[in-house]
Amino acid sequence: MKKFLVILILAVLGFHLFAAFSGLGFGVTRFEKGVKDFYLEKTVSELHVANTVTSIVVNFRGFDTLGEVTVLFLAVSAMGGILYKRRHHAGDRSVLFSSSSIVRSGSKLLFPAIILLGVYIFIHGHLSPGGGFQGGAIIATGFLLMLIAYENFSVSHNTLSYIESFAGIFFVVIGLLGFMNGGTFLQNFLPAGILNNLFSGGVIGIIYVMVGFKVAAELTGLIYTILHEKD
Amino acid sequence: MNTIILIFIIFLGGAILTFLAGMLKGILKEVLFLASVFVPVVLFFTNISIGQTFSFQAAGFAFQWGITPLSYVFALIVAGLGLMAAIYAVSAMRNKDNVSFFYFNYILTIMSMLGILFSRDLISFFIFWEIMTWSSYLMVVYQGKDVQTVGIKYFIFSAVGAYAMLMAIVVIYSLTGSMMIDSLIQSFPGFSFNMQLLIPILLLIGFGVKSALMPLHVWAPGAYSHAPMAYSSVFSGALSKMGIYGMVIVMVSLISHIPGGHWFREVIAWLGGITAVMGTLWAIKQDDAKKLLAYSSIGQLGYIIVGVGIGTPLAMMSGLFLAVMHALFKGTLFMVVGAIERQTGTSNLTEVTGLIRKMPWTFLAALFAIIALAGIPPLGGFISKWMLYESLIGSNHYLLVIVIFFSSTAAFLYCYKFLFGFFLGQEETEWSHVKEAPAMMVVPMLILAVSTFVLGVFPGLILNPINEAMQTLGYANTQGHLWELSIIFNEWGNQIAMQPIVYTIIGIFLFFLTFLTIKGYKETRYVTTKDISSSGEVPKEHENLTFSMNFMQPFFRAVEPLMRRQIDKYYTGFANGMEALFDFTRRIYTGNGQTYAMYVVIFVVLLLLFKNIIFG
Amino acid sequence: MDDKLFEILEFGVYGASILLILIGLYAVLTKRSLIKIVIGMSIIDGGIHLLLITIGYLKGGTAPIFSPGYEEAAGQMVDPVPQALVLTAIVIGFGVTAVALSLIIRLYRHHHTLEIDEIKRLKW
Amino acid sequence: MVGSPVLLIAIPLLAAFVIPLIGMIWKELVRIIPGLVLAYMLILSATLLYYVSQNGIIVETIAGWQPPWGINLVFSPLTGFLATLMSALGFLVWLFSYRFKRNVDFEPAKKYFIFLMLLIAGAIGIVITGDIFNQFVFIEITGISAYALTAFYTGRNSAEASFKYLMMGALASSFLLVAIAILYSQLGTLNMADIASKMHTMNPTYKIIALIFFITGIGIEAEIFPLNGWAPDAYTEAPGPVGAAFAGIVVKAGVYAIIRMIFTLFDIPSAYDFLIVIGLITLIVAETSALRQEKLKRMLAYSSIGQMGLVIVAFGIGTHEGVFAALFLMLNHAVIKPLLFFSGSSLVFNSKEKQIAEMNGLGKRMPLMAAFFSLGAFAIVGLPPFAGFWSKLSVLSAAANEGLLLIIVLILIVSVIEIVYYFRVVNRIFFQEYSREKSAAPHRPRVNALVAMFVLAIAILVIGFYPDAVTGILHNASKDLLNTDEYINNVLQLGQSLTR
Repeated sequence: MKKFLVILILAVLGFHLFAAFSGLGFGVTRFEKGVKDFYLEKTVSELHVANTVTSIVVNFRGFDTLGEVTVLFLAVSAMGGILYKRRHHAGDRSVLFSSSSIVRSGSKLLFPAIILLGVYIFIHGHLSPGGGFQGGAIIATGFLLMLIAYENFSVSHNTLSYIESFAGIFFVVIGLLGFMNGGTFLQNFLPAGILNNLFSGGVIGIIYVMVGFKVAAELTGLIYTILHEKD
Repeated sequence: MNTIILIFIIFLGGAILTFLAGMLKGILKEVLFLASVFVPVVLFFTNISIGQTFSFQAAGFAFQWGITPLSYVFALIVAGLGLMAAIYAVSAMRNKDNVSFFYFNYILTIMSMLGILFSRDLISFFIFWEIMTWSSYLMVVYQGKDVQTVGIKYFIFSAVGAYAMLMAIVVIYSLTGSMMIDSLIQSFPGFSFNMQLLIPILLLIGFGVKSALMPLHVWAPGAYSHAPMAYSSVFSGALSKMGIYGMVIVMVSLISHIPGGHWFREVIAWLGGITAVMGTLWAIKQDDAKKLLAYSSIGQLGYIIVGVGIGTPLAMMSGLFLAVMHALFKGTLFMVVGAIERQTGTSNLTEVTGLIRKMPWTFLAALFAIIALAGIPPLGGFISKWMLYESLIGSNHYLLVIVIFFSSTAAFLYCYKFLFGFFLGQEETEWSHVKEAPAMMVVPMLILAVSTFVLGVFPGLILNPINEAMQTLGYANTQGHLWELSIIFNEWGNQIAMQPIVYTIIGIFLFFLTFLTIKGYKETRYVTTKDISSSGEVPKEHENLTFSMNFMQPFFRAVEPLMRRQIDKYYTGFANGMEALFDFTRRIYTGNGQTYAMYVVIFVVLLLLFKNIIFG
Repeated sequence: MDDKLFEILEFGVYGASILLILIGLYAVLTKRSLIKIVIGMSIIDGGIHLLLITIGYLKGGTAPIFSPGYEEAAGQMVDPVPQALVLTAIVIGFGVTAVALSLIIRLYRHHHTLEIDEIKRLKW
Repeated sequence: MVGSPVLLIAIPLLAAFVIPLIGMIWKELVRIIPGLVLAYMLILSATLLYYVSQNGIIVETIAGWQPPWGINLVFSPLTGFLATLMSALGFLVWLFSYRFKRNVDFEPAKKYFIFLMLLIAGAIGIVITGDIFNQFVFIEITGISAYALTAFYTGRNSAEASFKYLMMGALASSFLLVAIAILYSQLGTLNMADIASKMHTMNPTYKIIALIFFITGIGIEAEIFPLNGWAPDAYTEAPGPVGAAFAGIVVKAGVYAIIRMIFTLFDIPSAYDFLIVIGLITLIVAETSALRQEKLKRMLAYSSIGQMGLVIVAFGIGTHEGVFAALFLMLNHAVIKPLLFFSGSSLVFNSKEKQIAEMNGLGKRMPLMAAFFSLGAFAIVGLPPFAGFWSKLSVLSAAANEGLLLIIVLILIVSVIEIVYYFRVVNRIFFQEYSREKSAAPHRPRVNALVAMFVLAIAILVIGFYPDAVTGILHNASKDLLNTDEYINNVLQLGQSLTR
């Protein structure tokens, strides 16, 4: 009965949503002069950043990214806070995997490669698809792999929180430096460099590296917290 | 500094200082309390003249304070009774908990009542009205009895009244763009008929609650009897008159401008008449003196409302005069009950007997007040009632006269019960230790009691200010022929002829009093209350056999149909029904997160379905 | 790309993303397990992200990344803004999911059940 | 110039990242730094508000890109007023909760203060940002800190409340994203001023659908009736000061977001009527639900929802007086409700169940707390001469000026209900006997908590006796909200240029 009702309601909702969105059209230009044209123009001419998405994420809408990083930071802290228990023995796993030697050796082999890939991705965030979030997530998967493969593999919680904090501080401080040098928060105060070079885009690359570190540390910490959760 | 603002600053500062002084030991708080009532009252009588105003702006509204002849009459009540009851209270409240809290609220009440009378604009009127409401509410619950029923009931009714008034005020503001009472009166005839009807009705609901008009009176018995008696005298004597004050303005300045609005007056007058009858009947039935006085207050306020409602010059004058008199005698009576309760520990008429020799001065005060209440010459109550009858007959309200006359006669029964129950009858050994109340309690009572006498003999003392007030209300000036308004003065003679009559009556009265007293002393035979073996029944030990038990049994058998329906029950039923309903509505919040999510989705879907209707 | 195919694609992409949203909502509204509800929320997020990306699509457009020699190709690129928004939204959705899962762990500790019907001590 | 609006966001975020590091050096700093940051925010926003009232709106660009392209912050009389209010209240909440529970461990305490600071920063961000997607991000920051704060106590049902809140919050963000998607697809911009200036070109159907999704999304934060299921639970289970922050800060931000949408972004006149209707329903349902509550905080929660309903009604009137009244109500509610939460949570501090019945006779044991609570109760039901009266009066007169008599009647009836349940509690506190078994054990609040309550109580009295202290600011703010064209012009032409 309840399910019928739900399906009925959702059908109405779906109908309206579909009617609205199919009316919007697909793959057409709908507006005369949107902000995207400006972004596409300026990213090449002023910022000298090849990846427009990166330039939007880090520079044009960098404030969003600062908020986003904060959300992630908050989520990790909230997780720690919610799962906090007074007697907390470091090193006790709630889930113990018995992994075969293939997995162990394999992950040992793969781990440096994964880390390298992640670092590559966030360093080249402004040149190619990818960026800090993606790179950070990849690095965290490397740590996840190691945590699964080795029961006694542990990461220092303090180190993680150092990285997390310093990366965050660095982000805000770069923003404030821009505030002091150029007049606005997160202003690009470094020379833009040459398009498609590694050292281009001013602070964009630096910020994305910081984001990469931060995301990596936070996601690893998150996995670590959940793995050590015990009833 | 302007005296008007000075008065209020002294009141407010005095209230706070008294409250703070309550943390210290010693009599500092008493001294501060008396000072902060006394000083502004003296300032009021010496430095305030009618017509003096004080204006200022706040929150985008214009405020104006000043006294008019009408409010001066009521201010006399407030200031006089307030001062007397304050002196009484210091002694009556000694050794009680939280006295400073009592003092604080007392001062605030007096301040707010004067504030109401000073207000020439509706906003400050409402502000003071509300301060009066909550400070009196805190007094009602002060003793901590039946707080959740009596206290809440009082506050709900007050709030309903106040909010009705607030609605009228904002409507007036939207119509006239001004908050001044004067501008309301000026522009009222130009309003549309609906508004002309709506505004007075809303205002009358507000004033009717405070003056215990019939369907809105149910809070009164509990509230009057639960407040400390020192406060009840002000509560019943002065605070309820604020409702009358507002009603006078509404009846005279607004309702008379409604085309064909005379039936409106009839309705109010009839409501007042019914209030008078029912209040009186219920008063007779009470065994607790506090309740008795509370119901009696309702009844007396009914008379006043009849007078104000009829609105002929004589009726209006009688109403205002009765308002003053009621403040005096009801103030005295509440003080008397307070004194008896303090000395004996109970206020039940069936328990306390024969206090006449223990508390003679209290008895004297009670006697005067009761005589005034019952409307026996030569005290003030007689004159006012006479004028009321005359005005009713003069304006062809014969049916109403019968009603009033019935209630007025019935009032004798409870007057008798009150006086007899407490003071006369057998002296029980239980009460042999009782002593007279302290002088600080007796003196205010006696002053008030004597003033009922003085005003009865020289009614001109108060009729002159009333006359002035009525002139500003638009009644014709009596040009000094005040005495000719009523036949009591002009047919039976003028002022000069009146006084010998009064003196004669006093003389006869005194003669019989002495005669009866002396005779009574001689032939007294002392028996106990249980000595009724002559009737053939031997009473058991626990049976209360005071004569006050089932005092008026036959009478009640006669009027029972009238009293069977109690409006209180309907209100309680309504309130319980609403509570049950509201208890049901909160079950919308089921506690299941999924249900809440469902609400969200349903909300969206409904909006999407009806988007053209809602946002179209 | 021929127009017929493109039309099918249009309905397909919009339909798929809206279907995802509906499936997610269905899970949130009817499934009793807390974990499934969180999964449902993730599915809704996925659908909406897909929807956002779809809006930015331009017929025949390329990724908004400038390669050497194609600096003037801005006209044929898809709208980069929704992509940036989705990037942010994904991270936020991830954060919310993480918090939700930790809350579920806490709830399981207290109630020893994951049934949402049995976890309603706070009501009315 | 002492600073710029962006510091209102940047400094707390910086502090949030710094605190975990500093906590390793000296633990006490973890509690102190958020207070310093909030005090700084208060000073900054107050000075900026003064500057704005003298010189006109500040539009702060970020990353050097002008408004339609970059994200911008708008510090106008309205947003500045709200930001100042929020930071002041945030500071008081911090002051009250500084060592609120002494037995809480370091680790949760550290997080508590970080979350509190970010909650306030997020709410201020919602208010001062000029970009809808940025607003969405700030709503999420506020949301996640709110979930974490709700689940702060491990011993109670707080996880349940938090989970419900989170469920609703997740739905809210989904709906918001749909609305943003529709708006962006039609107008190609995310800047509020730009959207507002282009709104007339948009197809009305899409306009309405976008508005519906916006109202639903933000309505969850603003506690509109069918969407507010989370609110009573969250208020009940969160620590007392957090309840105060929810009532005083988070809801205000939600209401602001709705109002900005309807007043500035969308040109749909019938949305005002919708606001009135939905606000009235919220008001009535919430206040009637509050009548029979057994738990103190839950009662306060419903009362707070009801007050928000009243605010929405007042906004829905749509005239200058209506907006003024609504802002006045928001101000008063932000001053009074925290006082009620503070003193109420101190009164039932030692009780486990936090029942109203446990408050019997506490007036004699904790006279000051009881006095604060009753001051708050008197003020919130609108008794003169306290703060709530003026706002109630202005709401009613705004409604009367538009001839909405039925609304006046409904508001007043609901006010009577409000009086009943508040006075029942006050009666219990003062006029019923204390019993050792049933009543809560008395608790001595710390000096900092007392100071916080004193400040609020004095604010109530000051506004009550001298309303002109605030009406000027409120009039400026309501003018600012109603003048859409000026907002658009100011933002798109950068408004008052910053002199630094």
